[in-house]
Amino acid sequence: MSEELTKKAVMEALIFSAKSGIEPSRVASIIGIKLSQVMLLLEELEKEYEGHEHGVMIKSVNGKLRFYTKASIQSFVSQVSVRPLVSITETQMEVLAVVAVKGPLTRNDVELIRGRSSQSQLLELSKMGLVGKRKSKLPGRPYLYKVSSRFYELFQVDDLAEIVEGLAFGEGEDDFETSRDNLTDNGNVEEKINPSDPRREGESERQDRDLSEA
Amino acid sequence: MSEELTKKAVMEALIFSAKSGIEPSRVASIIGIKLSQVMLLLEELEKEYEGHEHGVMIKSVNGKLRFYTKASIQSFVSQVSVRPLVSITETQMEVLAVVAVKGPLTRNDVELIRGRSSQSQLLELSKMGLVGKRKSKLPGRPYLYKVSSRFYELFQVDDLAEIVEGLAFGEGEDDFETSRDNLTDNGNVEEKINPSDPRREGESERQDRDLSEA
Amino acid sequence: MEQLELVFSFPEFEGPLDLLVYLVKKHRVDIRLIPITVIADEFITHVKKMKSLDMVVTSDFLVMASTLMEMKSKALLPRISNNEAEVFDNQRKELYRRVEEYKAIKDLSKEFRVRLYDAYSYERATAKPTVDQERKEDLPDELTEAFKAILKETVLRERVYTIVSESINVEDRMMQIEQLYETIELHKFLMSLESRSEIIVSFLAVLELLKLNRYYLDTVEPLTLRRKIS
Repeated sequence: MSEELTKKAVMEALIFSAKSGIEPSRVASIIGIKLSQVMLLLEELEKEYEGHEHGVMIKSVNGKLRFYTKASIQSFVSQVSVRPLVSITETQMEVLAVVAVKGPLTRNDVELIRGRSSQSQLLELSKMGLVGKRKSKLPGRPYLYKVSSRFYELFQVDDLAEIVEGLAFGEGEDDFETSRDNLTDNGNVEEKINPSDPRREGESERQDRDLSEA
Repeated sequence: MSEELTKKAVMEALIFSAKSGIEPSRVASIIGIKLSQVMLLLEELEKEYEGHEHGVMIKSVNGKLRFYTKASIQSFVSQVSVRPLVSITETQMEVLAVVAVKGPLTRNDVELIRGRSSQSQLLELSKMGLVGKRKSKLPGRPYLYKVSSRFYELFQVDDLAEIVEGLAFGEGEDDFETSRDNLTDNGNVEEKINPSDPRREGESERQDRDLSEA
Repeated sequence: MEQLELVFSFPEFEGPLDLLVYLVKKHRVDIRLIPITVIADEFITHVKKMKSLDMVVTSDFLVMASTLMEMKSKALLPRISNNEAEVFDNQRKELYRRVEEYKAIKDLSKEFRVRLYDAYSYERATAKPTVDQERKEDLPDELTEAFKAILKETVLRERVYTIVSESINVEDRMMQIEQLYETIELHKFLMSLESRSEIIVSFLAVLELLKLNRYYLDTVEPLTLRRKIS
């Protein structure tokens, strides 16, 4: 059966399906041809995909061949592959705001401020990489939450503390006073939350947005 | 910039890079063209990749377009990409079939159809991520079970209706000839299921086997 | 000898329906053509054989056996009323329907098995998105400045723990914006909103729209978002 497909076709399939790319030498050994022949076929394949009728192209990174989408259409591609934020709900936002302004603080603190459970929101925000946590030294060693560097990057509000500080935020509201100091401290929280890229998950979960032609 | 690439090229890139595939309607909304135009382009693209000079092809799974390597070169591809076999026993498969065609339904419904207890199978199928459940509004709030998107993915099913079509559900059709052999073939497949099958997450699926020849 | 033969040709049955499907199949005709008395007899004979072979006969089998016996006796009754006849007929039809349905399920599970193995012939083929480092999540300065200023103003007006009952997410807001505005004067727009979280959601929506190239930012004061004409 496989005789029907050309060697170039097999090479194409190998490059497309190898998760972390594949070396030309390995292509050669799998197909059972010489490396020099692989390089020739590769050149052909590369040329083909360079054409404007293809949206992907071959790149060699660290000696491994992989297909990449072309940079010029990144704005389209990023819509299916990079989507961490669109799914933020308003309650998650609210929790994020609390953590941004008052963190580091425990889940319990968040819930006291909001007057309701915030567990799922904190979890989701962690997954999105917007909130980080670390173990505290408080009794029971609860986690302390604060916004991550990704949050700062995204909002470009590394001087959030400064913003809030100047505000008549907590007239007579003690707990707000105390929180001011917290904000300046954004050093030592480990932002490590998400073992796998949060985008990955977000992507598969996304439903169709229907923004077609309004 | 992106004007240089054709719409078909963008579509190609979208299908290749969307982690869990992409619906034609979403392609339409991202590129900003009509669905009918997407379908035309898709047909072209499919035809192109069908040719023997290509090792990959487009398939639709659960309504989402994806590229797959062609079956005829599996022996090559399997050397760079290994998927652990998912083992499903005969009775589990039977319960899965019930849930697929009759779901969402309660455990009790499943048991009525099968004429026997199905609890452990439902539990196992849930663990494998092939069946999902949610609370119903029925008295006693029993769970309702239905097949998950992972089911579609694993079985590479686009539309269940296609599979079910030939089978007699309800109406008395004489399809007896075809099924004569059913019972004799009892090749019980007892492969073990890896509870923490990484593929559950979707794309992170298969690890590359490291066969790199030294 | 007969015993031995039996063991070999005797499949194990998952349940009574499984056995019924098997029995019907042996007749090679539509189940509706087989009299209930025949089915009942065969079923009971088989259950007896199962017992004699020390096979596990669960209560499901016994329940089905007694149902069939009851149906058989009804079928043999010389005279029954119209009403009874109808009830019996329905009962019979229901049994046949169940057997057929179960058979279809079994066929489907075979089909699933084939599909599952078939699926292993195809491997996902993917391409990695090229990430343009430059504009990953860079926002125009003007935009963030505007956002910060507005955030500041609302913080003044509002407590952080204000609980907002309405719930809108970024996606919905994007859609609203696209439907409602050709151009948006950013400051005015954001200031018209009630709560801080609504402002943040709206701001994120604006960001997304910019990233998706649906709008572009006109940085001549006042900061304005304009729809892209494609």
